[in-house]
Amino acid sequence: MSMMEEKVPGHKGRAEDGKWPWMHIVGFVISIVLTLIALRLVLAHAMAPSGLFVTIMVLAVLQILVQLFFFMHILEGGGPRWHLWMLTLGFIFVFTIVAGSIWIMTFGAEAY
Amino acid sequence: MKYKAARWLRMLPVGAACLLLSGCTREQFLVFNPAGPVGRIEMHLIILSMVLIGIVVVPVMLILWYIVHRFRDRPNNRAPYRPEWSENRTLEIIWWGIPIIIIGILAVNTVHDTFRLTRPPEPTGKPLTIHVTSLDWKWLFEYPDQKIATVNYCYIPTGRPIQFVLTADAPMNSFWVPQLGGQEYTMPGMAMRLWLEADKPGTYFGSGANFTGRGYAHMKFDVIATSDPEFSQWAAKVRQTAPALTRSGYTQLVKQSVVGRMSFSSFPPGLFQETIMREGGMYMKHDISVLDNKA
Amino acid sequence: MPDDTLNVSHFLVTGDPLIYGADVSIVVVSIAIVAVLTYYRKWGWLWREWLTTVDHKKIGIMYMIAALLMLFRGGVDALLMRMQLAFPNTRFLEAEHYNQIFTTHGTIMILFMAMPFIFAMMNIAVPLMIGARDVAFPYLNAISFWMFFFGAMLFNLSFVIGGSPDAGWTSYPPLAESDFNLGPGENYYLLALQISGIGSIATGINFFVTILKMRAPGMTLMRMPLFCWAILATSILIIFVFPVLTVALALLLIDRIAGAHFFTMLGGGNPMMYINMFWIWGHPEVYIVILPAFGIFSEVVATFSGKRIFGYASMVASLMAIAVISYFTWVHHFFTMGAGPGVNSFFALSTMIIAIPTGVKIFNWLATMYNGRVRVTVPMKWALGFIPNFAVGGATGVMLSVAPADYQYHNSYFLIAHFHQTLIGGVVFGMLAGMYYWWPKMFGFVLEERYANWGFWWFNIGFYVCFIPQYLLGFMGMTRRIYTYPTGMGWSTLNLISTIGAFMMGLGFLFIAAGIVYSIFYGERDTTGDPWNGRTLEWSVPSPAPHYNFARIPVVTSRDAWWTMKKERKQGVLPPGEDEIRPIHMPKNSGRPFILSLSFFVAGFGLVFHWYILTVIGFSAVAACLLLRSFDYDTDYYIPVDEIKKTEASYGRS
Amino acid sequence: MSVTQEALSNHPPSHVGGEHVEHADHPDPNLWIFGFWIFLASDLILFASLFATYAVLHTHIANGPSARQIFDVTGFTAETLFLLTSSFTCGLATWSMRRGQRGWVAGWLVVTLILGLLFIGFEVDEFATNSMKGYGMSTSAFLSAFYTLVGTHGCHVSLGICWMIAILIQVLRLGITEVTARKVFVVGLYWHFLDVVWVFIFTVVYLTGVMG
Repeated sequence: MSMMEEKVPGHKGRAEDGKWPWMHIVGFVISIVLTLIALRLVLAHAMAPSGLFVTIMVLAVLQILVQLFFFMHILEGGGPRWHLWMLTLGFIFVFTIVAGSIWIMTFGAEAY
Repeated sequence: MKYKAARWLRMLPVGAACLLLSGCTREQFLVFNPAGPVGRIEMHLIILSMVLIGIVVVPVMLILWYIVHRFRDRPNNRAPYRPEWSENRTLEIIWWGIPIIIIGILAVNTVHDTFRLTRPPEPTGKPLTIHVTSLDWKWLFEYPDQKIATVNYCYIPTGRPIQFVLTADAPMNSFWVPQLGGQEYTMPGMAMRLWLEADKPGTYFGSGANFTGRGYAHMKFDVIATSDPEFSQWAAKVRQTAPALTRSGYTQLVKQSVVGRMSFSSFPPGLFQETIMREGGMYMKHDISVLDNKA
Repeated sequence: MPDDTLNVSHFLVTGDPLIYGADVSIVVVSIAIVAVLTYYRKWGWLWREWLTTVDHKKIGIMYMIAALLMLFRGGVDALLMRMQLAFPNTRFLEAEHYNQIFTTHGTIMILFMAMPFIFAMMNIAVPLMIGARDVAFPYLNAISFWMFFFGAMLFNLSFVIGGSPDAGWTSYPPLAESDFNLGPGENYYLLALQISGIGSIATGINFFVTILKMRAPGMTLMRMPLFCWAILATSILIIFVFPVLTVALALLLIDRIAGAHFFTMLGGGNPMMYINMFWIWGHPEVYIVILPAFGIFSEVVATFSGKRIFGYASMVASLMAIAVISYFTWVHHFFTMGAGPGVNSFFALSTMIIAIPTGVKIFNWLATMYNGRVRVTVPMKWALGFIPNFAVGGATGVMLSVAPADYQYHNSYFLIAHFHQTLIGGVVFGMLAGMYYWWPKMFGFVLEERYANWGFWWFNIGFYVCFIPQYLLGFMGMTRRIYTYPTGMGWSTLNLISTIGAFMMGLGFLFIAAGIVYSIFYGERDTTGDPWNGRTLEWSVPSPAPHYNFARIPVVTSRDAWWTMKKERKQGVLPPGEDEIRPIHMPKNSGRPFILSLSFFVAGFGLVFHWYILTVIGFSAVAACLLLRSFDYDTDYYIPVDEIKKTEASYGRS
Repeated sequence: MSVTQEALSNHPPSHVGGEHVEHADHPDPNLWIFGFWIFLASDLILFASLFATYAVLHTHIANGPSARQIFDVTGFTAETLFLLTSSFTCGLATWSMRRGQRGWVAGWLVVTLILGLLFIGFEVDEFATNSMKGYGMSTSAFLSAFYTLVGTHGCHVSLGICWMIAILIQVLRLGITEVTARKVFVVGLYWHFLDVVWVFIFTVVYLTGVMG
C-alpha cells in the first residue's frame, strides 16, 4: 500500500466515484436480462427458426458490447487506442473465418 | 568489365530456355495443345494472362537495367543525383493505375470463364456421364448408362460433352487430363462435376494430381477419345467379354495397390452413390443434386 | 500406435544408408560440441551468455544461426529430390523416402527456415531502428525463440527416431489420418509445428507492442523505417492467422490421438475443412515471410542508392493493404476443390487485387534508385537480383489467380516453380540481403565480398536454371510430389537441367557459408558503427551494438533519422537529447524460457509416442515454470552510469 | 484500458507515439495490458476457428445423437448464469482494486473463483453424463466439434482459475502494488473475455441446438 499511496495521489475510478459500482451493476443486470430474453425466445419458439437465429445472434452481440464497455473498460487508457483497432480487425476476421468457411463448405449448394 | 560479363551470364538461362523450347515439340506442352473446348478456353486465358503480365514485367526488367546502368555509383557519372527526391504524384498515379487496369481486364475474363466452365461446353451434343472414383492407387471409371466399368483408362466419344462426376474412396486426389481441360479434386464424400469434351480422336494423358501416398506417382491413366459409333462398339465389347465387378471385387480394388488396366462388364448398381453417401455425402445438399443430375 | 512404440526397430529408424549416415553424423557432431565446450570450459559461458539471454540481438543471432542450419538441412533435402528426379525411372530413393524428404523439405523451409530468418532480422533490427533498448517483453521473446528451437529439434528428431512425416508439408487428411498414416512421423509434424507456433504468436504480439509503444521520442509512425512498418504488418498477420493453424493442427491431432472425427472419411468428418483452415493460415503465412523481405529491400535499396525511399506513403499503404487483403484470398490454394463459381470468382479477384500493391512496391524501388547513386554492394546485389525474380514470381502468381486457368496449373510443376520463385527470389534473397546488411551490426565485422559475390552469382543463376524448366514441366503435365516419372513425356531433359540448377544453388550456398567462415577470421572490422553510410538509427550505435543499445535514447526529428543527424552534425547542429547519461533499466537474464520450452519438448515427445506419463511430466514442468514466473518479482536491474560510460569509452565514444 | 488511469497518471506515459521527451526507464504496466489485449484478439481467432468447425460439422451426427437430444436446458442455463455472475464479481474485484481495498479485492476474487469452479463442475458433469451414455468424442463429427469447442473454453476457464489463485495469493501477500494491480486487471480482462466467448457458445451451440 505504501508504494501505491506514494505513487498514486487519490486513486479513484473516474466514472465510479461513488460508493456503489453502478457501471458494473447496470452491466450485470443488462447481461442477465439479455440472456433470459434469448432463452425465453428459443424455448417458446417465438419465431421462425431463421428469424429466431438472427435475433439471438443480435442479443449475443449486444452482450459482447456490454462486457467490453461495462466490465472491460475498453475505452479507458491514454494514447492512441490501437487495441480498439485490433479488436475491430479481429472481429472482421472472425466473421471472415466463420462465414467464409460455411460458404466454401456448402459447395455452392445454394445455387441448386 | 567484370560486371558486364556477369550481366551477360545472367542472360544464359533465358537463352537456354529458348533453346529448350525449340527443342521440345509443341505436342509435349499438353496445356498448349488442347483437344477440346474446355482446354482451349483455359489456354486462351493463360495466353491472355501471359500477355497482360508481360506488359508489366518486361518494362520492369528494362527499366531496372537502365537505372542501375545510368545511376551506378562510379566516378564521373554525370547522371543527376537528387538524394531528397522522393515524391511524384503523377508517377505514382501511373503505377497504381496500370496494374489496376490490367487486373480489371483479367478479372472480367476470369469471372466470365469461371461461370462458363461450370456448364456443359457445347450444348449441342448429348452429354455422357462417367462416374470416376480415385482409389489407392488407381482410377475406377463407371459408365452408368453403358453399365460397364474400367480401371486406369476410359473411352469417351468425341463431340459430346462428358460429365465426369468425381469422388474418392481413398485420400483426396485430383483428376487431370491436361489436353481436355483443367483438373478437379476427387474427394471422399463429395460428388464433383467436371465438364470436359474432346473434339478430335486420340489418346490423352491423364494423371492424379494430388499426392496420396506411396503409389501416387503411378496413378496415370489414358483417356481414349473415339467417334461415337466406335465408342458404342467398344462399350458393347466390354459388356460381352469382360468379367463383372462384384462387391467383393470392389473391396479388393479399394485396397492399396498399383494395377494395370482392367475392364468390367458390370458393376454393383448404386455403388458410386453408396460410397459417397457413406463418407459424408449425406450431409451435402450439393452431392445429392449432382447425383440426381440436376442443374 | 502402442504396438509400434514397443518395437525398438521401429523406434530407431533403420534400413537406409542415408539414415545411418545421419545417425552417425548427429552423434559425431554432438560429441564434438560437448567435447569442445568442455575442453574450453565454455559451458558456463554458453549458459550465461546465450541460453539464458533475453537480449534481442543475441536472440536474433541465435535465430539466424538456426535458420542457416535449417536452410542447409532443407537444401540437402532438395538436392536429394533433384537427384532422384534428374533421370526418369530412377531407383535412387524409394517412394517412402522421397515422400518423407519432400515433406520435411517443405515444412523445414517454411516453418523452420523462413520463419526464424524473419524473426532473426526483426529481432536484430527493429529495436535498434526505433531507438528502443529491447523489445516490449524480452522474457517472452526468449520463450519465443526457445519454443521455436525445441519445435525444430522435435521435428528434426523424427529423422532418426520413429520416422519422418510423409504426407506433404500441408499434411492433408485423410492421408494424414491414422487410417492411412500410422507412424509417429505425422505426430512429430503436428506437435513440432504446434510448439513453434506458440512461439510465433508470442513474437507477433511482442513486436506489435514494441513497434507501437517503444519508439524513441519524436519517432512518429510516419517517420518509422519501412522495415518496421513491414514488421508491424507481419505481426498483425501472425497475431490473426497463427491461431487458425493451431486449431487445424490440434483438431488433426485430436483425430489421431483421441479418435475424433473432424477430418476422417467416416463418422461425419469433413477433410476439406482442414484444407480450408490450413490455408486461412497458409496464404497469409507467405505474406508473413515476404513482407519483412520487402522491408529489408526498402532499407537496402534506399541506403545503397544514397537516397530517400520513393513514395514512402504508398509503400506504407501497400504494406497494410497486403496485410489485410491477404486474409481474404485463401481459397486460391484450392480452386480445384470446386466450391462453386461464386466462391472461386470472389477469391480469384481478391488474389488479383493483392498484386496491385505488390506491383506498386516494385515501381517504388525502381524510382528510389532513379536519381540516386547505386552502390552495388553485396546486400544490394541480392536486392537487385530480387527485383526481376520477384517480378516474374509475382506475375506468375497473377496467372495462377485466374481460377479457370489454375485448373491447369494446380499441383503441377508450374505451381512449384511459382512459389519457389517468390519464396526464394523474395524471402531467401531478402533475408540474405538483410544478413549481409546487418552482419556488421551483429558481429562488428563486414562479410568479405569475393566469396559473397561468387555465392550470389551461383545462387542467382542457379535459381533460373533450376526453376525456369519447372514452369515448362508444368505445362507438359508433370505433377508435383511424384517420386519418379516415365520416359516419353519430354520431361527428362528439363528435369536434368533443373537438377543442375539446384546443384548450382547448392554451390552458391557453400560459397556463402565459406565466406562467413573466412570473414570470421579475416573480415574487415567495422569501427565506425556505420559501414554503409546508413540512414536509420541502428547505424548510430557502435558495432556490435552494446547490450543496452543506446547510451542515450535519441530524439528523432525526421524520417531517416540517422541520415538527418549526420547532415546536421556536419552543419554543426547538435542533435537534441545529448544530455547526461542516466542509469539504464534492463531485464535480467533467465534460464526459465529455456527450461519451459524444453518441458514443452518433453511433453511433445511423449505425445508423439503416446507415452502419456512423459507428457504429464512435461506439462507439469511447464505449469511450474509459469507459476514461478508469476511469483518472480526480481526480473530487472539498472546498469549504473559508470559502467555505461566505460562501455561507451571502449567503443571510443563519450 | 489502464489499470487505473489516475493510478498511473504520474507515471511517464511511456513512449507512445513519441510524444514525450523523457524516456521511461521503468517498465510500464500499460505495456502489459496493451499486449494482453492483443493476445485476446489472437485468442478470439482461435475460438473463431473452432466455431467455424462447429458450424460446418454440427449437422454431421453420423450414428450419434443430435444436439437437441443431448443438450440439457437447465444445465447450460445454470452454467451461463454462473459465468455471467462471475464476470460481474470479477469486475467488482477490479473496481475495489482501484479504490485500494485489498480485502475487498481478495473477497471478490474468491467469489469469482467459486463461481468459476461451479461452472467447471457443471460442465464436467455434462461431459461425463454424455460420455456415460456412450456419446463420446469419437461418436460423430458433431460431438468431436462440440467437445472440442466447449472443452477449449473450459480449459481456458480452468487455466484462468489457476492463474487467479496465483494472483490472489500475491494480492494477499503484497497488497495492492503497481504490479499486483496490473495483474488483477489483466486476469480480469481474461475472465471477461471468456464470458464473451461463452455467450457465443450459449447462443450458437446451445440455444441453436435446442432450437432444433
